[in-house]
Amino acid sequence: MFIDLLIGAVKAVVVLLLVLNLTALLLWFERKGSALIQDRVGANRANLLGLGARLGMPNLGLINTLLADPVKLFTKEDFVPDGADRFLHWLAPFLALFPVLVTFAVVPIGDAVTIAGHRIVLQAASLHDDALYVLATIGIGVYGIALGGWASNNRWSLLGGIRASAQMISYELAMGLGVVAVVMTFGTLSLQEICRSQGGVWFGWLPRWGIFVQPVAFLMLLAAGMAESKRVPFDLPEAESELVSGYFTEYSGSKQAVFMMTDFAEVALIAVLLTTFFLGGWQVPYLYRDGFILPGGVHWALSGPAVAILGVISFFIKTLVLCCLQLLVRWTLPRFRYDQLMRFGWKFLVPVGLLNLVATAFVIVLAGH
Amino acid sequence: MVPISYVFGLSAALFGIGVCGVLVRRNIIVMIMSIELMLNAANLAFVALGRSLGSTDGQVIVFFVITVAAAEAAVGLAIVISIFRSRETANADEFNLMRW
Amino acid sequence: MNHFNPGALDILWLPLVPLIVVAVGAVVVLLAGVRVSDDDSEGLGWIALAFLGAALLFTLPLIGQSSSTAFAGAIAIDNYAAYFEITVILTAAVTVLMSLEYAPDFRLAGAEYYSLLLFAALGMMLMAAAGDLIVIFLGLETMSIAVYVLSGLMRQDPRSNEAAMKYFVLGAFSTGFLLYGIALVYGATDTIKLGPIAAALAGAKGGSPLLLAGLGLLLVGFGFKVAAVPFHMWTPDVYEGAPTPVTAFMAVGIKLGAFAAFLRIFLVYFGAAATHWNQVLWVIAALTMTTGNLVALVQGNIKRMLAYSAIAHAGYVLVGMTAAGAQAGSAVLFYLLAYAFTNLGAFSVVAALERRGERRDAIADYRGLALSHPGLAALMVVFLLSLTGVPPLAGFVGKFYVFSAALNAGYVWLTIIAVLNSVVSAYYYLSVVVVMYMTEGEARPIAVQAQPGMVAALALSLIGTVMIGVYPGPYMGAASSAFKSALSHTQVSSRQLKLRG
Amino acid sequence: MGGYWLTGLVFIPLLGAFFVLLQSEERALWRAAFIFSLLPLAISLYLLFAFRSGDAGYQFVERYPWIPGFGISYHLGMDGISLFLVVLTTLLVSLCLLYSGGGDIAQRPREFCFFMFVLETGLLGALLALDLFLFYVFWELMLIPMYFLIGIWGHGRKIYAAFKFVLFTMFGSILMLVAILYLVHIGHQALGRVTFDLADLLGVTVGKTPARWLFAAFALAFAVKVPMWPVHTWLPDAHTEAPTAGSVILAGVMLKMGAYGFLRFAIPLFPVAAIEATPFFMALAVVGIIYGALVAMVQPDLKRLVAYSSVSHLGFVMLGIFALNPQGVEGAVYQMLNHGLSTGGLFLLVGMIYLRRHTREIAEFGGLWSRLPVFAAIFMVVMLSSIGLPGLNGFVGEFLIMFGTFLHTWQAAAVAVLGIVFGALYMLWTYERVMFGPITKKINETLSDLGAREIAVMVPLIVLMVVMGLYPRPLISRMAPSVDALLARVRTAEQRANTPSGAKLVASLEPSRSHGPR
Amino acid sequence: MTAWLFGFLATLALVSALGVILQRNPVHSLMALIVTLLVTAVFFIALGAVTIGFLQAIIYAGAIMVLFLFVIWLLNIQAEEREAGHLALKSFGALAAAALVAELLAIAGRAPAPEAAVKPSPAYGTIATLAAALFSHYLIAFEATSLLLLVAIVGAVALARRMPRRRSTAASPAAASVSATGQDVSAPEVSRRAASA
Repeated sequence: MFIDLLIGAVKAVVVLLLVLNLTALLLWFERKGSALIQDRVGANRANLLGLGARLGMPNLGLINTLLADPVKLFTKEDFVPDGADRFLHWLAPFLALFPVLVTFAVVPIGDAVTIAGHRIVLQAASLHDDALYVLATIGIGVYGIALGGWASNNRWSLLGGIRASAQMISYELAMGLGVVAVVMTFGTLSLQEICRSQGGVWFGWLPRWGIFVQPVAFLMLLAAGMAESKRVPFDLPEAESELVSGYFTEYSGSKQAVFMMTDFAEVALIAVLLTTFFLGGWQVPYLYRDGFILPGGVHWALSGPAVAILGVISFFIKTLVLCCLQLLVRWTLPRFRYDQLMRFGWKFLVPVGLLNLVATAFVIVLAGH
Repeated sequence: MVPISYVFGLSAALFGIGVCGVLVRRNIIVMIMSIELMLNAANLAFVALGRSLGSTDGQVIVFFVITVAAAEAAVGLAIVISIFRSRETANADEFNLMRW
Repeated sequence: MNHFNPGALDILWLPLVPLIVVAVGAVVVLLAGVRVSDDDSEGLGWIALAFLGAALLFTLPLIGQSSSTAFAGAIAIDNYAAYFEITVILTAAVTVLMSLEYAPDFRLAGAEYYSLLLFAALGMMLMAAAGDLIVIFLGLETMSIAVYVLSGLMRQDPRSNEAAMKYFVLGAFSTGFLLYGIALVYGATDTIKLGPIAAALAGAKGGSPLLLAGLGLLLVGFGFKVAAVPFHMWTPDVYEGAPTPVTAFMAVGIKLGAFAAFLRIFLVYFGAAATHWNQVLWVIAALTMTTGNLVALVQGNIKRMLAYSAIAHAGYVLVGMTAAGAQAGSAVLFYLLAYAFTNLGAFSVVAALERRGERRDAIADYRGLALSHPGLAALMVVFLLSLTGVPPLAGFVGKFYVFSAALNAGYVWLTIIAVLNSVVSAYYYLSVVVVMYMTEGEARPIAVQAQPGMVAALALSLIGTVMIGVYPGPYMGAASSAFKSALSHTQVSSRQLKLRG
Repeated sequence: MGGYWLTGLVFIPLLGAFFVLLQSEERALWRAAFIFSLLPLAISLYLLFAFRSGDAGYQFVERYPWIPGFGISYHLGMDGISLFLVVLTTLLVSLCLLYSGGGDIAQRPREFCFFMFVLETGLLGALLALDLFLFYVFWELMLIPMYFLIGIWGHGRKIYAAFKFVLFTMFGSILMLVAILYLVHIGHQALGRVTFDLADLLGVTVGKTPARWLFAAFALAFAVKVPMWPVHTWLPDAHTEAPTAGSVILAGVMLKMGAYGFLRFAIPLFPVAAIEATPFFMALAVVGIIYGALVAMVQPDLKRLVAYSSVSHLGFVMLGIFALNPQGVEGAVYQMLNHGLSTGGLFLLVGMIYLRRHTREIAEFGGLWSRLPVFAAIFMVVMLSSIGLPGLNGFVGEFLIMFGTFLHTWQAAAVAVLGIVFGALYMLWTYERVMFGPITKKINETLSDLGAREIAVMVPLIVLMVVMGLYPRPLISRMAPSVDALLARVRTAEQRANTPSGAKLVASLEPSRSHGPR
Repeated sequence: MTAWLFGFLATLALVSALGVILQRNPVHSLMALIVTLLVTAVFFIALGAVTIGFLQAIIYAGAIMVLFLFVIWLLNIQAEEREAGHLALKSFGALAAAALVAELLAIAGRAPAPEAAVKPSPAYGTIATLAAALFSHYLIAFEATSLLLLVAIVGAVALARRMPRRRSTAASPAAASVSATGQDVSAPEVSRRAASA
C-alpha cells in the first residue's frame, strides 16, 4: 500500500518535473529559434561567469532563458491594477496552468516496467477514461484565461479573455471530434492502450501508427490544438497589435510567468497528445518486447529495461519534434482575423471532423462484419 | 464507506439551495444559475440512487439532463440578451411592464 | 462489456411517422426560410401547413390499433396518443393559419417562427406518445424551449421579451422539480417506465416515502406547466406579452401536451393509487378554478383575461382528474378537445384585430366592435359563450362531461365549487360582450380585411366549437376509446406482472 | 310519433334567425321577420286543434338518440300544460315583431330580429323538451338572446340589468345542472344505465335526503326564473330596462318557464320533497303576492309598476301550483296564460306611450283619456283583465287558484285575497292618475292616438282575454288530464311515503333502486 | 468513498452552492457554481459513474458555464449594490426551500437505501455500458435529444441574432439603438455554445 503510494508520488513528481523542464526548454527554443528564423542573434547577454563562452557556445543563450528570465520575472513587482478583482486576479494564472499540468498525468511516457517486483506503468495516473479526462481538463482550462482577462478591470484584457474563451470553446469541439475518431479507431479510451495498439507493422514495413489510419484527425487535432494554445496564428486573445497583450496585459512578475508557462505547457501538451494518438506514443518502429525486428527480418535482441528506456526516449523525441513544428508554424504564419478563425473552426474543422467520424464509423462497421 | 443515502441527502440540500436561490435572488443570471444548481442536484440524486440500485439507467438520464441543461442555458441566455437590449437591466424586479 | 443488440429493441416506425414528418417539416421550413424576408413569410407557413397535413394523414392509421409499446416501452402505441397527436396537429395548424398574416405584420422571424412552432408541436406529440418518464421529460423540454423562444420572438417589444424571460425562468424552475421528482421515483422503483412504476405503486413499495415525495414533485412540475394554482404566476404575463398566435398555441397546445403526459402518468398509470394524490388535487383544483375566475374579473387586457380563464379551465380539467377513473379520463380528454377549439377561436379573433404591428389587446379596444366588425364580434361571442359553458357549444358539453364524472365519483362539493365558478366566469366573459355590443362608439377606428388564413383559422375553430357542442357523441366516443386504450396498457402490464409473480 | 311538427316548431324560428340576417333593407326586414314568425304560430295553432283532449300523455312525440353514450336523446313532446304556453309563445313573438317594426327598435334591427328568433327557439325548446339534457340546453339557450335584447336595446342601466338577469338565472340553473347530473347518477345506479330521459328518471325513486337536496336545486333554478320573493330582485331591473318586446317576452313567456319547470320537473321528479316544501313555498308565494302589490303601489314608473305586479301575479301562480290539487294547478296554468296576455299587453301599452313621450313617469301623465281614447280603452280592458274582473280571463285563473288554495290552506288564501284587493287598488289608482283628470302637461296635448299597427297588435290580445274569460272550457279540458296525471303521481308518492310500509320501502330504497309506478 | 473524503467533498459542495446564491457578484457566483459542478463530477466518479463524471466536467462545467460567463460580460452585469427585492418574499423563499430540504432529508433518512448492496460490475459506468443503453433502450430519448438541441440552436439564434432592418422604411429608433449597442457581435457564439454542448 505504502509502496504503491510512493510509486504514485514519484511518478507524479517525475512527470511534473519533466513538464516544467520541457516548458523551460521550449522557452529557450522559442527565443533562439525565432532568432534563427529571423536571422538575428537572439538572447546572448547574460553570461554567468563567462560559462557560455568557456564552453564555446556563447550564442546559445541558455543561461539567459533558463536562469535570467525566470529570475527576472519572479523578482519583478507584482502589480494589481486598481479596481481589479484581487482574488480572481491572483487565482487566474494558476487556474490556467493547473489543468494543463494535471493533464499530463494520464500521458503514458513509456510502457510498463517491472522494478523490484513492482509493475510500474510509466504513466502518472492510469484512468479508464483517459481521453475523456484530457478533454475535461482542457475544457476547464478556459477559466484561467477568461477570468484573468475579466479580473484585470481592463477593456483589452476583457476582450482578450472573451476572445480566448470563445476560441477555446470553439476549437474544443473540433478537438473532441478528432479525439472521438481516434478513440473509435482504437476502441479504447485509455491512452496507454492506444499506445500499445500502435505497436507492430502493416505490410511488413509501415508502423501501425495512428497517423496512417487517421491522417485527417491528426491534422485536425494539430490545428485545433494550436488554437487551444492560443499561439500564432491563433493568438487573437493576446494580439499585441490590437489588444496590447490581451488577457495578460495587466499581469506582471510571477503571475505573468505562470501565464507564459501555461502557454508552453500547452504546446508541450499538444505535442504529447499528438504523439500518443498518432505517432505511436512510446512505440519505436520495429521494436518489440524483446528487441528490434526490422522489415528485412533482421532480429536484434534487447533486454527489457533497454526496450523501456528506448520507448521513453522515442516518446520524447517525437514530442520535441512536434513542439518544434508548432514553434516553426508560429514564426511562419501570420495571424488570422477573428472571423476567419471562427469560420475556420466552425465551418471547416467541425464539418470535416463530422465527416471523418462518419467515415470512420462506416469503415469500422464494414470491417467488423 | 459512506451510505449512499448521505449522497442523496447532499443532493437534496443542493436542490434546496437551488430553489432558495431562484426564490430569493433577483438577478436574472443568478436565478438561471440556481436553476442549473437544481438540475445538478437532480443529477447527483440520479447517480446516487442509480448506484444504490446498481442500475445504469440513472447515469443515462444524467446524460440527457446535461443535454437539456445545455439547451436551456443557451435559450435562457439568449432570452436574457434579448431582454437586455431593450431594458438594460438584469434585475427581475424591474421587469414589471406587466404585473407579475 | 455488453454489446449493442438491436434485436432486443422492438423497433416500430409506424407510430413515429407523424412525429418524423413534423420534425422534417420543421427542418424544411428552416432551410426554406434562409433567403426569405421576415416581411414575406407566408409561403413558409403554407409549407408548415402541408407538413402538418401530412402528419395528420399519417396519424390516421394509428387509430384503432391495439395498445402496445415500441422501443422498449419508450413509445406507447394507442388511441390515446393518436387522439392527442391529432388534436395537437390541428392546434398547430390553426395557429399557423392565424399566423400567416400576423407574423409578417409583426415582423416575426418567419423561418424560425414556423419551425419552432412545428418543433413545439413535435414535443407535445412526443409527450402524448411517451411511455416512460424520460421521453416525457424530453418532449416537455422540446416543447417548452421552443415556446420560450416563440413567446419572445417579437424582439423589439419589451413586453414580449419580458414574457419570454418570465416564462423561461419559471418554466425551467418547474423543470427542476419535475426532474427531481423523476429522480425520486426512479430511486424508489428502479425504473422510469410508467408500467412498472404503477405496479410498484400498487405493490409493496406503494407507501415508500421516496416514491410519494417523487409523485409530489411531479405534481408540482406538471402543475407549473398546466398553470395550476399556486404555480400559475407566469401565465398572465406570458400570455399578455407573447405574440397572440403564440399565446393561442400556448394556451391550447401546452395544455394539451402537458395534460397528455400528466393524465397518462396520474390518471392512467397511477389511477389505481388515486388515493395517494387526489386529495391534493382536490385542493389544487378548487384553488385553481377559484383564483383563475376571481382574478379574471378585474383584468383590463383581453389576453390577460383569457390567461386567467385558461387557469380556471385548467382547474376544471383538474376536477375531472380528481375524480379519477375511466369516465373521468374520457371526460377530461373530451374537455381538452372542446377547450382547444374554443380557445383557438377566441385567440384567433384577438389576433385578427391586431394588425400592422400594433397591439390591440385592451378590452377597451373592443368597443363598438359589433358595429365595425359584426362578423368578428359574433364569432367572439360564440367563443366566449363556449368558454362560459353555454349550451349548445363545445365548452358546455365539456363541462357537463367533466362535472358528471366528478359527481359520479362522489365529489359533490368540488362540482358545486366548479359550477359556481362557471357563474363567476360568465361575468367577465359577458363583460367583453358588453364592450363589443352594448357600448357605443369605436375605441380606435380599425379596418380589418378578411384574410384567407385568418378566415380559415376562425372557420375551423367555429366548426369545431359548434360541431362538438351540437353533436358531441362521436367525439365523446373518441375520447373514451382513447382513454380506454391507454388504460389497457396497465391491464396488460399488471397481467404480465401477475404471470411473473 | 307524430311527424316532425315539434322539430319544425322549434327550429323554424332558428332558420328565421339566419334568414333575417340576409335582409338588408329595413322595411323588408321587418316584413320578413313578421311573416316568418307567423310560421311557428301557424304550426302551434295547428297543434292546438290537432291536440287530442282527454289524453294525459305526451303527444306529437319525437325521440331520436343524440348522445348515446350518455343516454341522451332528442326527445320532444307536448302535453296539456305545455300546449298553451307554446301557443302563447309563438303568438307573443309574432306580436312583438309586429310591434317592434313600428319604430320601437331604431338601431340594429337585423340583430334584434335575430335574437328574437333565437329566443323563440330557446323558449319553445325548453317547453317541449322531455330529456333533461335537452331541456337544460334550451333553458340556457334562451338566456343569451334575452341578455342581448336587454343589453343592446334597453334603456338606462341596461348593462347592469342584463348582467343581473344573466347572473341570477345562471346561478340558479347551474345548480340545477349539478342536480340533473346527480339525479342521472342515482338513475344510473337504480336503472343500470345512464339516461337523461324524463320518462326514465320519473321511474327512479330517489332517497329522502338526496331528494330534498335535488328538489332544492331544481326549485332554486325555477324560483329564480319565476321569480319568487326573495330572489326576484333581478326582475324589476330587467323589465324596466328591457325594450318593450323584451319585457313582453320576459314577462309573457320566460317567467312561466319557472312555473312550468316546477310542474314538469321539480314536482313530478321529487313529489315527496315537494309536498314537504309546500308550506315554505306557499309562504314565499304569499309574501311575494303582498310584497309585489305593495311595492307596485308606490312605483312612480309605469313599467316598474307592471314589473312588480308580475311578482305579485306569479305569486298567485306559485300558490296555485303548490296547492297541489286540480283546481289550484289548473288555475295556475290558466293564470300563466292570463298573465302572459295581460302583462304582455300592459308592457306593450307602456311601450307605446313611452314611444310618444319618452318617459314612463306616472306623474308626467294625466288626462290622456281625452287625447288618446283608443289607447285608454284598450288600456282599460287589459288592466281589468290583469285585475281579474269577472268576464275577463284573469278572473277564471284567480278564482281557480283561490279555490284550490282555500282547499289546501285556507289561511294562505285569506292572505292572498288581500293581494287581489291591492292589485285592483294600485291598478285603478294608476289608471286614474294617467288617464283621468285634466291634462297637466302641455306636451301631452300633442300626443297622437294609436296607429293601425298598434291596434293590430293589441286586438288579438283583447280578443283572447274576452274569449278566455267567457269560455274557458276548451282550455281546461285540454290541460286537465295532464294536470290530473301529475297530481295522481304526487298522491301515490305521498301515500307510499306516509304509509308505514311505504315509508319502509322508501327507506330501504334509499341508496338503491325502485320501479315506481309511472 | 471514505467518510473523510465524503465529508470534505460534501462540505465543499455545500459551501460552493451557498456561494452561488450568496455572492453579490455574478462572476463569483458563477465560479462557485463551477466548483459545485466539479465537485459533483468527482462524486459521480466516486460513485462509479466515471463517464458521466467526465462528461459533467467537459460539458457542464467546461462549456455551459462559459456561456454564462459570456453573457455576464456581454451585458456587463455588475455586482449588485444591494440586493433588491422584498424581505418578506425572500424570507418566504428561504423558508420554503428550507422546508423542502428538511422534507427531502427526512425522506433520505427514512429511505430504505439498499446500501450499494449490489457490487457493481466492472463495466458499471463505463462508456460502453452507457452507449449500449443509449442506443437500445433509450434510442427514442437519444433521438429526441438531438432535436432538442436543434430547437435550442434555432431558438437562441432567433432571439439573439442581429435585428433585421426594415426594408421599406427607415430603421425605427428602437432598432437603431439596438444595433448601436453593438452587442450583436458575439451573439452567434451563444448559439454555438449549444452546439458544442
